[in-house]
Parts: sequence; C-alpha cells; structure tokens
Amino acid sequence: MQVLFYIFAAISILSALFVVAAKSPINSVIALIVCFLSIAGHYILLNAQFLAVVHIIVYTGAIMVLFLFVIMLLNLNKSTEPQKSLATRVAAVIAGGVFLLTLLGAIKDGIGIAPPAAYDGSVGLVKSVGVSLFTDYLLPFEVSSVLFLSAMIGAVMLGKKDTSPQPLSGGKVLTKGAGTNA
Amino acid sequence: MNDIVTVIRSVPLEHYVFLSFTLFSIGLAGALFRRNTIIILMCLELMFNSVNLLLAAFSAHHGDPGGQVFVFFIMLVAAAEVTVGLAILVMMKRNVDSIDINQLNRLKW
Amino acid sequence: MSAIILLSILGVVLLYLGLGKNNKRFLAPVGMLGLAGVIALTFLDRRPLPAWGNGALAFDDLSIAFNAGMAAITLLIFLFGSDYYARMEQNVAEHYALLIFSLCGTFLLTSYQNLLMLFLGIEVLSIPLYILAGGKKRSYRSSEASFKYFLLGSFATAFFLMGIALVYGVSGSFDLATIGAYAQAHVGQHDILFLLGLFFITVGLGFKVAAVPFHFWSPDVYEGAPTLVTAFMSTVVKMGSFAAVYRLIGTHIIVLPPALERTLWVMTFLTLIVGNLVALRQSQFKRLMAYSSIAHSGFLLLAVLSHHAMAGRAIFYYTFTYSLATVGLFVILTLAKRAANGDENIRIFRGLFRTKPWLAITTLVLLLSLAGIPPTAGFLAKYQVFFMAVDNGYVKTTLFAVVMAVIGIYYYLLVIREAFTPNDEGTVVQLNTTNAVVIAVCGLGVLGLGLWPMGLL
Amino acid sequence: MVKTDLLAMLVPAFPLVGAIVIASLRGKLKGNTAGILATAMVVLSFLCSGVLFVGHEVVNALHAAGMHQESPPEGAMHVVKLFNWISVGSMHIPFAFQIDALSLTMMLIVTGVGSLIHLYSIGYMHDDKRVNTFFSLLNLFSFAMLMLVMGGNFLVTFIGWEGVGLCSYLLIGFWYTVPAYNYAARKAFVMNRIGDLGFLIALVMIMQQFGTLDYGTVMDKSAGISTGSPWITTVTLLLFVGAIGKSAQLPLFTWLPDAMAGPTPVSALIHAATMVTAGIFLLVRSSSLFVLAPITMDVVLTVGLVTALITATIGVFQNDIKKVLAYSTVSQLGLMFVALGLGAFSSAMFHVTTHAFFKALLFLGAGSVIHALGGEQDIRKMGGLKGVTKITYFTFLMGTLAIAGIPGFSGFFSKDAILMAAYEKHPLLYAATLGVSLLTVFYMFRLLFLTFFGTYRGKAHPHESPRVMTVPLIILAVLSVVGGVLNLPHLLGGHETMKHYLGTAADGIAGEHMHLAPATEWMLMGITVGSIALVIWLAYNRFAKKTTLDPEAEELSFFKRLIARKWYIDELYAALFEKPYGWLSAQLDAIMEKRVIDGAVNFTGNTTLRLGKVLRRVQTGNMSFYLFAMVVGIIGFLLLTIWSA
Amino acid sequence: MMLMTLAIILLPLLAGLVLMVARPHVQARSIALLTSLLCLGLAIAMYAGYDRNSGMLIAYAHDWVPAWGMRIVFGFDGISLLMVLLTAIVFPFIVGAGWKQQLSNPSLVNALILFTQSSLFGVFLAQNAFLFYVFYELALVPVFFLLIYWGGERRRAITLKFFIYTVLGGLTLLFGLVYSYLQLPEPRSADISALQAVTIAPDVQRWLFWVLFIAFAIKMPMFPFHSWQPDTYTMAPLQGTMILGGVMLKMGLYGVVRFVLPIVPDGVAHWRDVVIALSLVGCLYAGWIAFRQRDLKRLVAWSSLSHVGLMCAALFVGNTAGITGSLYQTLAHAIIVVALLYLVGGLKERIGTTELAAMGGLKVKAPRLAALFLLVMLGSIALPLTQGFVGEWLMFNGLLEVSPWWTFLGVISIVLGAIYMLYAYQRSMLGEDRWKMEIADADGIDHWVLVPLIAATFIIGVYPQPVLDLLDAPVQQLLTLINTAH
Repeated sequence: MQVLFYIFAAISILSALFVVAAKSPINSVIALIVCFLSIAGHYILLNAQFLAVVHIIVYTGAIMVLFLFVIMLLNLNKSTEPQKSLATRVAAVIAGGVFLLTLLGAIKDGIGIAPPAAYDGSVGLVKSVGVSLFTDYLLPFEVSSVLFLSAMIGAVMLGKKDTSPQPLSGGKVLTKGAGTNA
Repeated sequence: MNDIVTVIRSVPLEHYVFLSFTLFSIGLAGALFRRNTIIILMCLELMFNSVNLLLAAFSAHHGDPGGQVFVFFIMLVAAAEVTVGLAILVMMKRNVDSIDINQLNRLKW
Repeated sequence: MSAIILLSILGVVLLYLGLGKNNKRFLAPVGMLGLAGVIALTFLDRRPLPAWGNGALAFDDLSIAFNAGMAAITLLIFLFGSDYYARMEQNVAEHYALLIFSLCGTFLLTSYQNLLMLFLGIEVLSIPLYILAGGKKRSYRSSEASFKYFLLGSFATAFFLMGIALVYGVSGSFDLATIGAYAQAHVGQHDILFLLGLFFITVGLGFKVAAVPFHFWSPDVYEGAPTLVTAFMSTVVKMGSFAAVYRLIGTHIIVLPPALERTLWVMTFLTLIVGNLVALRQSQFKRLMAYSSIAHSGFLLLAVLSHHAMAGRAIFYYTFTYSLATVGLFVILTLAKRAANGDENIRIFRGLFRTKPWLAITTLVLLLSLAGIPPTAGFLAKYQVFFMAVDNGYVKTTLFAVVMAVIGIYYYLLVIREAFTPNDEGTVVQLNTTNAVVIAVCGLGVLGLGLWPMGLL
Repeated sequence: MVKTDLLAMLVPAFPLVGAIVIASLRGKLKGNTAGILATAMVVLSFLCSGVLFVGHEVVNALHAAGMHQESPPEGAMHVVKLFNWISVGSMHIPFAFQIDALSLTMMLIVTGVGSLIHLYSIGYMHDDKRVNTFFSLLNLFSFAMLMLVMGGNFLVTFIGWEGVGLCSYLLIGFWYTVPAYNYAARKAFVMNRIGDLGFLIALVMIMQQFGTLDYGTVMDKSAGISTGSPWITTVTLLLFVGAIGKSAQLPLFTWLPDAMAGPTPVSALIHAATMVTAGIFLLVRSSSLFVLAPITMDVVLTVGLVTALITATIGVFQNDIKKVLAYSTVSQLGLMFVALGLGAFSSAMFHVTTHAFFKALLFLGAGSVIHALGGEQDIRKMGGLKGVTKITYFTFLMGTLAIAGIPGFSGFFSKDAILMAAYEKHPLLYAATLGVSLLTVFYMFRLLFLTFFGTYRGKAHPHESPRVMTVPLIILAVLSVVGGVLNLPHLLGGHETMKHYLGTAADGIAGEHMHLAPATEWMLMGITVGSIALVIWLAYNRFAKKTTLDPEAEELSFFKRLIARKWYIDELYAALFEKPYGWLSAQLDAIMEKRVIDGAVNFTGNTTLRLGKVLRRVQTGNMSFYLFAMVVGIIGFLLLTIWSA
Repeated sequence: MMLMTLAIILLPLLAGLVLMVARPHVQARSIALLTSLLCLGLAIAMYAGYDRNSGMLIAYAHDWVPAWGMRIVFGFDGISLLMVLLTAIVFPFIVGAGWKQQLSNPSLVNALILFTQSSLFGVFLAQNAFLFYVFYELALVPVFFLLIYWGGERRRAITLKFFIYTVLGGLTLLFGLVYSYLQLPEPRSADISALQAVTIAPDVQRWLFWVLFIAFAIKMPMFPFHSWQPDTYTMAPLQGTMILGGVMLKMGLYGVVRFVLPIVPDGVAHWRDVVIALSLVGCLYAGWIAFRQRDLKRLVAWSSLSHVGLMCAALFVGNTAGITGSLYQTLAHAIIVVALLYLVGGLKERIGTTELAAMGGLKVKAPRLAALFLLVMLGSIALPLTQGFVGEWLMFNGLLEVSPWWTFLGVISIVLGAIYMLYAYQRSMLGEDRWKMEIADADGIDHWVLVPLIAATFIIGVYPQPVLDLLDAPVQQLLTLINTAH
C-alpha cells in the first residue's frame, strides 16, 4: 500500500511545480487545490483523519475559494502576466535548488530519529486530537480567537472602501518626502 | 486500522522529510520566481503545507497528537494570514492599481 | 494571565465604543484606563511555575517587568494617539483595538513556555501590525509598507514553522523544558535536524528583531507606516521580540549548539555594521530611526549572546529606555513634520532651539540617550551590554561594538546639530498639552532612569 | 654675619625696586626724575657692594691671620640663603646668594660701571619720549646681572643669565618701530637661548651627578671626578656653549654687532662691560670643573682664538663707529677665552675688569660723538672733532691707548698677562694672540684718527656733550689708565693682588702657576710694545691726514671685500638656518599635518561614510530582491552553520 | 569638607540651571562670575583645610549601581586638589572674558560655561572610575554647544569631528575601565583606589595600555592624535578655546596619572619610550609648525600642543621630578594659555582679526596692552622666575633620568618657543604704526583679567613650594604603586 505514498508524493510535487509555472492565476489555483488534496491524502496515510478533514475544509474549502474570489474581484485572470527577467527567474530556480540541495545534503547521512517502539493507532483520530486540543492546548485555542478577531477587523477595515472625504493627512506629503529621501 | 499503521511503518520517515523539503523549496522558488503577488501568496501557502505535512508525519511517528494540534493551529493562522493578506492585496490594488511585486519600490534607501 | 484576558476584553470594548459615532474622544482615555488596569494586573500575575494553560505560559519577574513596561509604553502611545488620531475620521477604534491585540501578542512572547505559544504570540503580534502598517488607506506608501511587511513576514514565518517542525520531530515536544532536556542529553552530538530546526527558528526571530540579513522590511515599513504605528513597532514590538529571543537563546533553557552560536555572532556583527553604517547616510528621520533600531538590535543581540546572568534585566533596561527615547522622538517628529507640512527630512528640526528651547533640549536628551552619552539611561544600557560581554570574555567583539557605538553617535549628532542650528524660515512647532506630557515623561524618564536606575535593575 | 646677609639682599633689591617703581609710574614721572632715581638705586647697591667688599676683605685678612672664628671653614665664601626655591623629593634648590671674591669683583664692576652709565644716560636719553621705560629696563638689567654674579647656585645664576638676555632683547629693540632693530633684538635673544640650551642641559646633568647645584658643594664634589672623563667633558662643553651664546663667540657671535641697534649706553653697559662677560664669569665660576676637562680647555682656546682673529679682521673694515667697537669687543672676549683656555683664569678676569673700564669708556665716548653729531655713526662722515669735543677726544684717546695696550695703561697689563700665558703654551699661539692685539691697535687707531683727526667731513654741527655725560667719561678714563695696578705682575714689582684675591674664590685660579724666566718676559714685552708702536705709525700715516671721503668697498679686492662683508657669515646663517627653518615649518604644516596626519583621520571618516553610502544602495526597495536577499542570507548562514557543525 | 566638595560641584550646576530658566541676559555674566568666584573661594577653603599628608580624602560616598560597580564617590588628594584649584582659578577669568566677547544670548553661554565647570569639578573629584567616566563625557556636551553655536566658520564640520574623535577615545576608555574592573577579584569595587591595586598579566597590559591611554592621548592631545585640535581651537569662540586649552586638556594628563600609570604599569614600562618619543616629537613638531602660523589663535593652539607634548613625556618618566613637574606645569600652562587667549581675543575685538599679517605696530597706540602681552609671553617661554620655568626644570630633570637625549630634545623646545613667541610678538605689537583708526589701549577689564594671571605666574614662579608640597605625598604614593607592580 505504501506505493500510495509515492503516488501522492509525485502528484503533490508535480502540481506544486505547476502552481509555480502556470501562466494564468486560475490554473495555479487549480493546481494548488490538487496539491492540497494530495496532501490530504498523505494525512490519511498518516492516520491523521481529523487533519485531513480540517485540511480539506480550511484550505480547499475556504482559502482557495478566497483566492479565486479575489482573483475574480480584481479580475487578474490575464494570462499575460509580465514575467521577471530571465536572469531573475534562473536565479530563483537556482536559489530554490541550492536550498533544497543544502537541506538534503545536510540530512544525507540519516536524520537521526530512532523509529519508536510501537505506533499508537489511535493518535490522529478525532478523539485523541480533540481531547488534547481541549485539555493541553486550551489556552492557545482561546488565544487564537484574538488572532481571528484582529484578522477580521483588518480584513473589514482594509477591504471596505474608504469613504472619508479628504485624503488622509500626509498622503501627498509622503510622496514629497520621497523626493527628499532619495 | 492496522494496515494504516503498517503503511506508516512501511514508509520511512526520511521520505516524508524529503517530500516536505521539496515542497518547501518549490514554494520558495515560486515566491522568488513570480511577480504576481497572488501566486506568491499561494507559494507561501504551499510552504506552510509542506511544514504541516512534516509535522503530521512526525506526530504520527512519535505517536503524539500535539504535532497534529500544532498543524491545526498553523491552519488557523494561515487562514487568518491569507485573509489579511488578500485584504491588503485588495487595498494595494486600489492604491497602486497593480499587484505586480516589482511595482512596489517607492520606499527605498 | 488576567492581564492578557483584560487586554483582549479591552480590545473588544474599544471596538464596541467605536461603533458609536461620536465616541471617538473616549477611545484614548478608556484605552489608557484599561492599560493602567493591565499594568496593575501584571503584578498580580506572579505565580510559581508551571503556571498557566498546562505550563504554556509562565510569568517570572522578567516577563512581568517586560509586560508592565510594554503596557506603559503603549499607554504613552495612546496618549500620543489621542492627538495623532484627532484628525482621522474612520477606524480609529479599530486602530486602538489592533494596538491592544498586538500588545496582547507581545505578552505571550514575554512568557511563553512552549513553541506553540511563541508561534501564536508572534502571529498575534504581527497580524495586527500588518494591518496597522496599512493604516493610511489612501496612501501609496502606507499600502506598500503594509504589503512588504506582510509578505516578508509570512515568508519568515514559513521558515520559523519549518524550524519548529524539525525541532519537534527530533525532540518530540514543543515544550521548552523538554527540548532543553533533549539538547542537554544530546549535547556535542552531530544532531543535524535539531541544528537545522533551531537555525530556522532563529531565522524567524531574527526577522522579527530585524537582524541582518532579515532586516530589509524594517526601513521601508518604518517609513511607510503611520508614525504612531512606527513608534509602536520600534518600541513595544522590539521589547516583545527581544524578550522572546532572550528566553529562547539568552537563557540556558536550551543550550545552543556552538555552530549556531557562531552563526548568531556573525549575524550580530552584520547587524551592527549595516545598522550603523547605513544610518550614517540617512536624511529621512524615520529611516534613520529604522537603521538605528537595527543597530540597537545588534547591541541587544550582543547582550543576548553574552549569556550573562544579568542579561535579562539588562535587556529589559535597554529596550525600555530605548523605547522611551524612541516614543518621545517620534512624537517630536510628528510635531515638526506638521510644522514643515509633512516633510520628514531631518532638516525639519532646524531652528527648533530658537522657537521651542525646552522641546529642543528634550530632543537632545532623548538623542543623547540613544547615542549612549552619560548621564542618560542610554549610556547605562550600552554600558551594561559592554560590561556583560567583557565579563564573559568577548573582548574583541566588544571592542568592535564600541567602535560601532562611536559611529552610531555620529548620526544622532547630525540630528542634534540640526535641532540646534538656527534656521532662516521660522517654522514654529505647535505643541499641545498631551504631547507635551508624553515628551516630558519620556525625557524625564530617560534622565531619571539614567541617574537612578536601581528601580529597573 | 647678619649684616652681610642684609647687605647682600639689598644689593640686587635696590635696582629691582627701582625698575618696578619706575615701570609702574612710567606714565607720571617727568623729566630726569626717572634717570636720577634709577642712578640712585644703582649707586646705592654699589655702596652696599663696596661695604660688603671691605667687610669681606677684613674677614679674609683676619682669617688669613687665623684670628677670625666665625668665618665659614672655606673662608672666603659666604652663602646667603633666602628661602627654598624648588624642593622636590631629593632635589633642594635654595634661593641663595654667594658672597666671595669673584662675585664681589663682578658686583663692583656691574654696579660701579653701571652707575656711571646710568648717570651718562640721563644726559644721553633725555630727549627720548620713553626715557622712563628705558631707565626701568636699565635697572632691571642691573638686577638681573647682579642675580647672575651673586647666584649661590647655578640655577640662581641661570635666573640672571636669562634675565640679562631678556633685558638685552628689550633694550636692543628699544626703538621698536624700526623693523631692523626688532630683528636684531630677536636674533640676539634666540642666539642667547641656543646658548642657554647648552647651559640648562649642563645644569640638569650636574644636578643628576651631584644632587645639588650649590657652587661650594659642586666644587668639593668635583674633586671626585676623574680628569677628562666623558661626563666632565660633556658638561663643561655644554657650559661653554652657554658661554658662547652670552659672550658672542663663534659660531653665535653675529648677534652682538647687530645689537648695536640699541641706544649707545646700552651697548656700553650690556654689550661691552657686563653681560657679554658673563660667559667668562661662568667659566671662572666653574673653573673647578673645567680644569678637569683638558679637551674642553683646548676647545675654549681654539674657539676664542678663531673668534678673536676673525672679528678683529672684520673690525678693520667697519665704518660704523659702534660696529667697530662691537667687533673689537668680540675679539677682546675672544682673547679672554684664549686666556681661559690656557688656564689663566685670573688674567681673564683681570682683562674682564680692565676691558669693562676702557670699553665702556670707548662706547660712551662714541655715544658722546654720535650725540655731538646728532646721530651720525659713519666714521667716514666724521673727522677733526678733536678741536670741537675736547673732553670726549681726550677720554677717547685714553681708552684707545688702554685697549691698545700702551705700557702703563691698564690694557697693557691685562693683555700682557694673556700674551705671556700664550707664549708659555706655545710661541705660535703667542704670535697669533699678538696678531690679534695688533689688529686691535690698528683698527682702534684708524677709528681714532678718522674720527678726531683730519678735517670734518660731515654736515651736522658738532658740539660737546653736557657735563652729566662727560663726567662719567672722565672717571672711566681715569680708571682705564690706572686699572692696571689691580693686578700688577711681580715683574713690575706688583703682587698680582687680584689673582690672589680671586684665588680665594675659584680653585682654577688658586691652581694657576706661571714660571717664565724674567728675561723672556722682558723680551716679549719689548716685542709687543715695539710692534704696537709700528702699527700706530702705520695707521697714523694712512688715516690721520684724511680730508676726503675715500670711496670704500667698490674696488676692494675679493679678499678685502670678503672681510668687509663680515666673511658673509650672516648671509651664510640666513641661507643655512633661518630660511630652511621657515620653509620646513610651512612644509610640515602643509604636507605632514594637513595631508598625512589630518588626512589619515579624515580618510578614515570619509571611508566610513562612503561605505555607508554603498551599503545604503542595497535597500533597493524591490520586494523580490528582498526575498531573494533573505533566501541567499539564509542559505549562506545555513552553509556556515552546517560547515562549522 | 564633604559639604564643600559637594557644593563646589553643585553650585555651578544650579547656577547654570537658574541662568537657563530665568534667562537674565543682562546680569547673566555677573551671576556666572559670582558663582565661579564662590567656587574659587570653596577651592581655596578646601586647600586650606587639607592636610598634605592625609592622602586621599573621601568626602562623600554613596551607592549608585552596585551591580555594575558604579558608586558615587567624591574625594580628593593633592593631585585632585591641584586640578580643582586650577579649574577654580581659571574659570572666573574665562567668565570675565565674556565682558569683551559680546556673544549672543549671554545667559545661555554662561550657563554652558558653568555646566562645564561643574562637570570638570566632577571629573577631578570623582574617585570612582565609572563616575569619572560619566563626568568625563558629560563635560563634552556643553562644550559641544559652545562650539556649534558660537564657533567660527566651518564650525559644523569641525565640531562634529572633534566630538566624534574625543568620544571614540572616551568609549575606548570605558571599555578599558570595564575590562580592568573585571580583572579585580570579587568583591569588586571600581573606586579608583581599589582599581589602582588591580593586577593584570603583563602581556594583557601591553594592549590594555593603549586602550586606556588612547582617550587621554586624544584629549591632551598627544602627537599624532592632535589633528582635531588646531582647527577646533581656531574655530571655537574665545571662551570655548579657553576651556579646552585651559582645563579640558588637563583631563588627559590627570587621567593618565589616575588610571594609565597605576593600572597598567607594565604596559607603561613597555611603551614608555614610544610614548615619550612621540610626545617629544610632537612637542618639537608643534613648536616648529607654530612658527609659520599666520593666525595668532592658531599659533597659540600649536604652542599649547608643544607644551603639552613636553608634559606628557614627563609624565611617563616614572620619577618624582618628572611627574611633579608635569603636574605642576598643568597649572602654569592653564594660566598662561588663558591669558594668551584673552589677549588674542582682545586683539580681535580691537582690529577685527587674528591674522598676524594684518597686525603690527600696535605698541604705538596700545603700549600697556603690548606690555601685558610681553609679560604673558615671558611666562609662555618659561623665563626663570615665571611658573613655567620651575615646571620645565623639573621635567627636564625627570627626563634626564631616562635618557639625556630626551632632555636634549625637550630643551630644544624652549628655543623653538622663544622663536615663535617672539616672532608673534614682533609681528603683532612691534613695528611702525600702521593703523589709521584709533585703537583702544588696555582698559580696566583687561587689567582685571590679565594682571592677576600674570601676578600668579610670577608669584608661583618665585615661590612654587605651596604647590609642590601639595604634590609631594601623592606622587610618592603613585610611584610606590608603579614600582611595586613591577
């Protein structure tokens, strides 16, 4: 069955590459969704069902939709995105490659994690995760509410059109500052 | 259930590490590669997910739900960040009338 | 803990206040009142470890000091805000609330006991800031700043998370103590993943404290963001971040591998050099402050890496006095900027002494404190850093830092010189009571803490 | 001895008080009051010195007769200690005077001749606006000079030593509106300072060696020094450098002729009678050291001789009456140094005394002539004055005869003693010395004849000077005639009184011994006198009949011109020292300072700034660049970490 | 004693604050003068009340930041007392000079001067290394403003250079102090007396010496760290220059005596010849350059450099005569420099320039001024019976103990001194009158300032014992400290 892992892995890597390479944003989004689904598959393989579900809901359900929504909103769906200069792109690829090689090179002689004695099959089931979430990790859970609150405020504040009549103080001036700055 | 466990046992942890590193690097390269900020955001998401995958793998390996809980939190945060990020994006589009990353170079030196 | 709770409540309260059309004038007072309460509560939080949320948070003296300090600084900023936001129609309440939430994040940073709280703290701290940086919705630069901050920030977060994942993978826990135990057990062994993990974590933190080469965001964001936000970022955020850095690196909860130590030293060197040298050529006050804050990060990193027994208090003293000085200066900047209708070049300070001598003298005191000239607090702060570094045998490094400090003095002097050279066109700076209070508090604080530092040490 | 102390203090006190009073009241004092006051002060100190002298004589006599108890063991020497001047750690330098034969002699000369010149100046200067300043300075000089001669240790002497230098500076530049005079004054002071440099180092070395500077102690302790040891040679040479500066010997003699820029009485007092002889005084004072350093003695001898010859030759071609006298002074001083070099300290002191008389006389006479001609100093524009200014002429004649060494006159005895000593050392030396004195005779009589004989070649209407000026002339004339008796040689039935007297003060003198066969002495005297007569006759023929202004210096042969232009020594110094000094100073400032040292500092600063400018460019503002930089940074650090792990 | 010690520091501070707040432009000078005179009185009282052999007298001690070794300790021994006296003597005249220099905003000027005075007293009375450092830096700040506000042309650049240069030294010093402090065994105390007893490995001392010394070398300034000095002196307002040349430079010498010599004796022994050589070279170099200076003020600056070179050299000879002489000379130098600068200021105020080329023949119209100039000059070229001579005599003695050649070099400087000073005097005062306009002769104020200074020069020159006795005990103590260390 472990062949599944490699299939999923191949899918996710390819789709990830496609996210980067795709001309139009929409394609990227689609590719990313595919990638996420494959990752969900990985979660299943890891017996992390709770994560798999949440993952699908949050990412493919919420986040990616949000992306699509924004793309539509700002109708960015032109496939003619001005590309970076070739040199930059090559450099980018090289950078990514070097980074990967460094990491892999670092762990070439084993990651030094001894395989545990026994696997606990119940780990990652909704129950166990839920329990630990609402006992050990209760405080972070609550704290994250603050996070969401502020994110919400921010989204609203920045997202909605600014109806204040006069331009905010310093707008034009800042540009003047730019003149003096450079 | 056991077959799942056997699968976990059968796939060496290293491979998960390799996979997640690869995804991470792809995301990183993408962030550098593209000019379209939305795509860059997606690449960031990709990087987060690679981390999630890694954490999940480790947590399964250690038999400790904490790692998965952490993944859960990362998802929350990612959601929040994306929200904010896209909001900023929208505002930016409004002010700059472009989401090209290279347009943003008025603040410098 | 109760302080954190009060803070989140306070934020919500402010939001509700904001719903009312003409409650604007209450916002700042309520906020300050709440903050006063917060300060009071922080002192009640003393609990024996392991304290809160199954040991997720622990409030030792240091974290309490930091919390109180940050709350106090925020209070000053609110006071300043009551004037700063006076001319702004919308979203005032949101701004205040976000400031409060961000402060909430810093509280987590001062007292986290496991990496999850650290992570959440950073996020709770950052996300409001991403938004606040874009506070001037119509301004190109504001949005640019906001976006740069956001993108680079999340980029760094990705690395940070990768780090946490690796550390977790090796040690099997997020708890600092456990990780520390693991590190103790495996000290001296070739444990590459652990090393990588810690490395990535430091990258994430390094971004927060704007250590070179992860500093690129700070000048641009400082410049682009609204002055008040900049003030907040350069003070409270800095305090919080360094509290976090200190807990993770400075203390011996986790013994860092020597390789990583070396890397961090290199980072410190770079930070000192870049911060000081680039600041030499800044004509824009905000950018100047940005680079100077980078430079100060360098000194603080030096303090952290000295692993000295007294480092914690020293860092607190340093950051707190630094914050006082910075807040005061940003307020003064705002005033001068208004007088010079929006210019931010240091030229706008020219002739300050003619028109407002006492304001100029306060500016002098604040800048001297940043420069580290006695008898201001800044001197004691730097002195402690050098002291600790020498005490633990980093002689050459300290000598290098000393030279850097000298370079630092130069650009502060440039500003002082401006403030004390008479100018031709007399731009008169308007100073109202609240701002006067803020500036006075900062000036006196810097002087007083310089002369009688025992209160903080 | 209390009386002695009081008197000893009074001697320098009077002129000092006079100087201060006159200086502070210089605005108020009218007419001659200042002059009279000043003169009175010096006369008073002269009287005190006189009393001291007599008392001292008595003590000595008694002591010699062994009847005197409370006299100090070393007999002739009495030290008056005022207070501790400098005392640090083991170093204790008292502010003390020393009363002994040597200092008394000098005191008498200084105050005696000094008071005469003061008196003379009343007449000479009374037209000058700043006459009060003049007198206060003159008094100050007397004070300084007295400090010099009375000093109980080297350092107190040094006070006077520099003090007289200062006064001479101020007095040479008395007419400060004339740049040339100021230059001369500065030259004088600087050259003196160069001398003092040597002196000071010598003092420090003596201090280190003996732990004291008191003359008495140094004399005693010097016995412990082995003859000709490098240390003693160095010290004595350095002391001699000091003497060279003060007494205008080669190579530092050029300031003295220029110093004639000052008022004539000044030239008489400072640059003839007293200050310039300080060098000789110093050497006699420290004779106990010099006798231990044969090398130094030879150096002294050579320097003295060369100076004497060169300046004598120059004197022949000078046309400025005061310049002639100046050069003759230098050459006379040279002779004195020859005497010192020969170890004939007493003869030197003797010549100092007589020279003080007749040279002062000659200068004052010259002053009177200048006064008579309303400021004319060129002897070519004089002549035939003997009819007009009788007293001046007569006294001047006396002076000339004395300096020429005509038998019976004071100069004869003093010079003769030196000649004898020279012969004793080596006949050639005798010849050279004789040559010098003959040259002296020649130019002195040239001067005499050109000035007073022949016909008047000038414009102004000459008139005799007032009595206040002539009286001192007469007194000095008498002294220079009879001065010889002070030290009458045995040969002529004398007992060399002065020598014995001074012997009580300076070991060097006590140790002298001359043994020439009387026959030789007679012969030498014969030669000397004969040649002198010859030279006078030559000079008479050449100059006495002069009626016209002879065209000088135009068609002079090279050699003569060389001499006439003072061997181009001034030019040489200017080219060698003055110009390079200034030039280098400017260069140092322009290149070493501005370029190198300050340049280095500025370079450092600018480099830092430039570096900042460069680094600043890294902040391009381009997001993708930032991302890229971050990634690169991370990779770099990653490699670093892994590498070092 | 305690009361006086604190009072002498606080008095000028408070007076300065009063001046700053109240801004009595008219009476400002008088108030300042009164304050400085009071300080002088206090200083004299301290001198009178101090028993020479009682060694270090701790007047006031209080904890400040014990954790970092900072204590507030004020006290004095002979050396400190001498410095305090020097400061107290000089400052009334510096303030008095204000009557001639009509600077804008007099109350601020005098306030700054008083602040400087206060911090200088602090420097000389502080007996804790870090307290010393605090005052050491503090003294710079008011001077900085004197310079940047009332300076001549190019003041902005020159002042910055001066400040940075000095601060560079200062921070290095701080580093050095911290380092040596940490070499002490627990429990540590940074009180100077304790710090002087520290024992440091010789090889460490070799570099630590420069770390400690550089600050003072810059402050003095010692060749070749002097390049800031001529510009600064020339540009600064008269009173600023007086403070710098009269007193501040003594901080350098004082610091050497207090810290460098006792803390790193082996380092001193190792570097002694280098330092002496540099100082003497600087002494001659400056003396030589001074000759060609076109600007009188600049010339004074160079001459001061020359004198300081000699003093610095003598400090390092490590024997009684040298150190005593050098310390003694600080007093002489302070008085002379202030007087000279006052004269320069007087000339500028009369003929509107300090260019030598533009002067000449002033004696005709202003004979009294010329006379005063002459007298001051005598002091400057160290004629016997002036103060300078005593100091130089002692220093030459001290130098000889090391090597006759050092003495030789040192003595040359007196010739150079004579050359440039006489030259300056001639160029400015002598020569024929070339002034169409009327030039005021020395007036009351001039006399009030100059006569006492000149009198002091001669009196202490004739009878230096009171000062020398003051130095006797502490210098012996210092020497024992140094010699026991070897």
